[in-house]
Amino acid sequence: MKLSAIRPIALVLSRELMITVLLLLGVSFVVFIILFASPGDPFSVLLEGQLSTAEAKTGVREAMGVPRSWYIQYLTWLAGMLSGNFGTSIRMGLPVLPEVLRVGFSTLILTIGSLMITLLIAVPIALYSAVRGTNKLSWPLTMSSYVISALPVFWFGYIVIYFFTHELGLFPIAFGFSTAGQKYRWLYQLLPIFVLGVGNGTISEVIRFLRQEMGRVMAEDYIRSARAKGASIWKHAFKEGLLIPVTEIIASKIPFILGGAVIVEQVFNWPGMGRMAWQAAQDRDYPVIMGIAILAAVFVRLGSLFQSVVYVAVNPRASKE
Amino acid sequence: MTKTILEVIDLKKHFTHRKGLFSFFKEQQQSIPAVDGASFYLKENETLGLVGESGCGKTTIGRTILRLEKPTSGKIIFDGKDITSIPTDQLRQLRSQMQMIFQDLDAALNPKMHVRDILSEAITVHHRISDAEVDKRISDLLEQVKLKKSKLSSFPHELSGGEKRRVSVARVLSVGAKFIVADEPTSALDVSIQAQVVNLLRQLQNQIGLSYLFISHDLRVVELISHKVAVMYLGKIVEIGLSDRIASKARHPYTHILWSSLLEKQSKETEQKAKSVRAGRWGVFDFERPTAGCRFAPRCPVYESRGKPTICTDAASEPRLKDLGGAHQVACHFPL
Amino acid sequence: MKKYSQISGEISEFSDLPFWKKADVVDLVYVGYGLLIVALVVVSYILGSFNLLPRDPQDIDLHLMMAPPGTAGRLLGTDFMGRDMLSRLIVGIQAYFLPGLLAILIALCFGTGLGVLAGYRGEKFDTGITYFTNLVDSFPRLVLILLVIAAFKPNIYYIMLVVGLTNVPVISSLVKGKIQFLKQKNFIEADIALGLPTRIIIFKHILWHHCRSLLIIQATLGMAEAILMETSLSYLGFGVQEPTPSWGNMVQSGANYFMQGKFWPSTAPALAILFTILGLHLLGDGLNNILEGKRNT
Amino acid sequence: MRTPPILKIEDLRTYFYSRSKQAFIRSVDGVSLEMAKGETLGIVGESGSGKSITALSILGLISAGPGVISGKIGFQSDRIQKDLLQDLGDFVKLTTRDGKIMEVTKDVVGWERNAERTMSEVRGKEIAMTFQNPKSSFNPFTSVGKQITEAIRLHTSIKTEQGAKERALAWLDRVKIDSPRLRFDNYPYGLSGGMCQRAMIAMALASEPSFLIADEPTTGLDATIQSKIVDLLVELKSELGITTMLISHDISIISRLSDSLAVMYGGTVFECGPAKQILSTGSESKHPYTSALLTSIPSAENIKKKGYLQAIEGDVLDTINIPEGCRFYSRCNRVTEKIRDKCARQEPDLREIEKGHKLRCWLYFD
Repeated sequence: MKLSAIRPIALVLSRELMITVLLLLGVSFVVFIILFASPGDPFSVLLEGQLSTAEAKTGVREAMGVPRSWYIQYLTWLAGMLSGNFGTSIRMGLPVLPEVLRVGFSTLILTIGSLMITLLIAVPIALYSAVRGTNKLSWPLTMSSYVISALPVFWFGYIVIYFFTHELGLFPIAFGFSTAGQKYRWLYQLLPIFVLGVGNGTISEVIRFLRQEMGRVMAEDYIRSARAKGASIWKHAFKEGLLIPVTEIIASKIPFILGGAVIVEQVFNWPGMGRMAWQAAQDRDYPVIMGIAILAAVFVRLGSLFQSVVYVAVNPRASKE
Repeated sequence: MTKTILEVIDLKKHFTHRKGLFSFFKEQQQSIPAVDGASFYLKENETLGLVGESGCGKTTIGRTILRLEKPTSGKIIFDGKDITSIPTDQLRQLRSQMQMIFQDLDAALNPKMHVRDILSEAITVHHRISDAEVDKRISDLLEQVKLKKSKLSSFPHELSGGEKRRVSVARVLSVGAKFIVADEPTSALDVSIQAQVVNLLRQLQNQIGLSYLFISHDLRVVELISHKVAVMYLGKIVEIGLSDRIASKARHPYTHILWSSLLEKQSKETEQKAKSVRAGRWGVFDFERPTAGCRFAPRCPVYESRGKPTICTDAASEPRLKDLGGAHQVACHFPL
Repeated sequence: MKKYSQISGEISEFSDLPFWKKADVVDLVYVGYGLLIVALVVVSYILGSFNLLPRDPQDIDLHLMMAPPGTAGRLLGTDFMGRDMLSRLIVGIQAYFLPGLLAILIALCFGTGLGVLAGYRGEKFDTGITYFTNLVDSFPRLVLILLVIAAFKPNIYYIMLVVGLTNVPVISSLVKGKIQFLKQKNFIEADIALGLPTRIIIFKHILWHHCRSLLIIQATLGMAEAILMETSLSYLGFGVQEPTPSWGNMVQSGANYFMQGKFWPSTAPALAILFTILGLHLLGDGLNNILEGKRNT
Repeated sequence: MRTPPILKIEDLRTYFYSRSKQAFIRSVDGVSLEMAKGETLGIVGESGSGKSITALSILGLISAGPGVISGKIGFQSDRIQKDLLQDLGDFVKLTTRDGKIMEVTKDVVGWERNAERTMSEVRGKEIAMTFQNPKSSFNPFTSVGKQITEAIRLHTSIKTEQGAKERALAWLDRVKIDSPRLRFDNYPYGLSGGMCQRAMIAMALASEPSFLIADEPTTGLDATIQSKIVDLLVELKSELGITTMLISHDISIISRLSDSLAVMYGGTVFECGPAKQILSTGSESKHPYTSALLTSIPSAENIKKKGYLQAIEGDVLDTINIPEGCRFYSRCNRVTEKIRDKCARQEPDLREIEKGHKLRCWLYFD
């Protein structure tokens, strides 16, 4: 990468960052509108039993800044959010941001890990069938990838837990971090990553997309002229045939994997963002669910930012536009 | 006296290229002058050839005349009516008289429809007629374009190049077109099929009295088929005249170079003689930003040999089409 | 070892063999299996809605708890409360069938509408529509739904409304891509030059001829998406509550008995989910290969 | 004495398979050609005549369908001497029925591996090739210069990056690209069609091959650029004297460049011999197809008289159901009564009617 290529990348990066900021603004607006338009009063759930008198209720609502017109509320909420104050969780009474970040980090590990596993499975299969074409071995491979991606992930999780606790007797029956000092703690970390990596339902799609891209690139003219030149095809085909499709898949599959994470965290009661979101949905705990939705959107946008950076770095034409 | 079917006055078409998501904020619109003031006329039952290198805007002129692209300025008068900015529903009525043959063989043929449906849809688009009449009309069309009846029930991808071109010509005739813009109709075809299509177009012209705007970069075919030829360079018409006058006694340096580069005219011995005219920085053909004044100046051997006269390159004295008599116009300060 | 053989005698001029002759065997198997599953689901839905069930899914039979399949005339055995597994599975389809159709309908209508707008009208709407599609894509689907659940405590139809909306970007970008491909081959310009009215161009030429197979494929994949979403939600306890059966909560309640070595109550609904979604995926991909993809002359 | 042939193709057959019609597409159906050292052979033919497929078969770049199924390609240069289709027979089994190949069983993977082994020291080093659409024949992700240095370091004695860059710049200058240093770092999309074609010629010649195949070097370029490229090829031919196989559908380009000429139609060679003799308007002994091709190009007197072109009726032969008898019979206008049934039923073979001038038409036999 010569120095002269840095400037166009910075240009495109700034454009992508601006788009990302705009999109996150849109996300916050959508989140706010959904909660603002909700029929029930957000606090009726919490305040049912405890504060019967009307003034007390208005007092609490005042603190939450509910009565003013909606767009002022939105702006104050947005301003608060930008300054790091995501409001306080109704159930836990703790400020939302530190909680969500702590939990968000462990979900990030889960997501990245499972993404790696999906790619570890999908890329070899796609490479094999792109090179060998359809023969007797590639049929069972594709069929098993279909079956795996149709697997309901929560059932698969239970089976895996059962297998590890009963057959191998590795873990105690009760799960969660509380089992400190356990001998196989690191293995315990890997389990949900493995389950989500295999069971997030995208493997067959990833394989089909990668094989399709590789097949297309193999038929390109410049690959034929590389062969005519006696140069190695893989060196020429790597960028467009493998690097760009893989980054594209990563960026487009992150939302699906985050969705799957909610379920896997529930199965393994892994203290992640998904589990907290589930809890918040149960208790209609608004600030928490809003914080999580925004953080999830940030993850997704980071993924697509990463993809466009790689695309521009590799493809000189894009940086000139 | 034959009536002029089409007249184009100072037609301009600039494409605005918008930069990404924020262009309408920053108004950073870079406009590329694809067609920069072209004016010519076309008589009935006549063919006007339009030649020039790729990227000189000849296809854009054809599409703008048919209002497939919105003209930036200038006037288009078709059959006496000014159609530059008439609303689309009135335009749709006129469409039946002016039609286009596209360069891509598959352009007009929907791959999911049989040839019979393609033709019947074209026939019934402007006026409802009974099925019996449609069949009769289809068989007439097949006669005109000399296509076997058995081809009616096949799909476009089963046809050969020549047959595809014949179906697109039949489709154009079925609407009752009088004026046809033919955009490189022969360039995607083989030599022997090309000859058949050229003959077909000329027979139709004699039988039905069609008039063509024949766009091509194949000079030999244009010379054969057209009565008058217009030569374009970077969006401007630099010379118009009768086709044999243009070929033999070209008055614009660019036209002369175009025709002299026709290979078979140059047998090996006469190669040296032609070398002199093509001196100058001719080797490189690059779309440098068009300088003011005559756009051909940076590559014009006459401009070099006359010691780069300033008249050629200052904006005020940009060469306009001057009539040299005998319906021959040229836009150059020093015609050959 | 590959064998190529030519049939003797005259080779037919027309190559339009019916598409099932042209497609390779694998795709035919995919589509066959997919259609079988779809037929099974539709029939069971009809049976369920008219209550023509082998047994009443609600009646509890305590001394027949978690019986393996085939005992006492219960084809698929019983769950942990002794209720007949087969009828519960059939009734479980009620939970996602209609909502799924709603999700598909919304996704197809809005997706096609936006796609045609962005593709055909081009510049004016392009930036707006790409912004909207990116915005909707930014939310992980399940998180967005949890948000909606927290706000509205909605029933399954509202949730499927959201699932449908989240499928809109995929369909609109596919339709837009198809239109841009047609524009690049200037099919559309040829129709405009001919004088065809816009509505015929859009509905007949673009949507009917070129986008038909694409929309069918997206419908099947959309249904699979809806099933996965409904079962996950009912697993998380948001969808249909006990005792009305849904495949999701059946798996969840059955899972508690793994420790006692009883797998069947949880595995039966899980297999039902697996085969249904597998069938829909195979149907989608098989149709795609036959109608859209590998077009070898 | 003619120098020993650098390339000798005998009865080359390359088939593809149309699944929808359950039949073979016989793109190259028994082609035999010979090229002497330093000679330029021009191959003329319309689309579907199999000229590009022949070139691709020589370098073994055919990937689809059964591909190359029979024939021998003897290649001899000062460095190596080998048959490029060595032991093809072990991998391919043909069953013919009344003279036509009806079934092919091919061990595709085995043949692929064998072909890679035999071709590894031929592709690029001995035989170089330029392609038709120059802009898409370059890797869009790396600069043009780097792709040329890659070829140099692969096939010449220069292994250092700096040495290869010097050599590449010399070649870019040699093919008259303006400001080679600037163009060296350009990406393919930044160059015009003409310049890409020059760069590709430079890349092909930079690996010092002994045999160059130019597949339609001027198609898709403008008339003025075409004449520049042809001038360049003429200069390189006189200076380097490299044996070249020039493929084009434009007869005027072939006439300016080639010493000998082969006319192909429907996958077979209809006529081959010295270009001057075949293309000169005078000589009468020409294959009906060749003379029809020459007259279907608008010539000077055509244009003067505004007369109709003498076009060949019918369509280009589709190589799936090939008629028995001569392939051009249905479109031929010089069939005499004496040979009509022979033309219709029996395919003529390629016979030498004059010194070095071969022909495939009953008109000129006995």
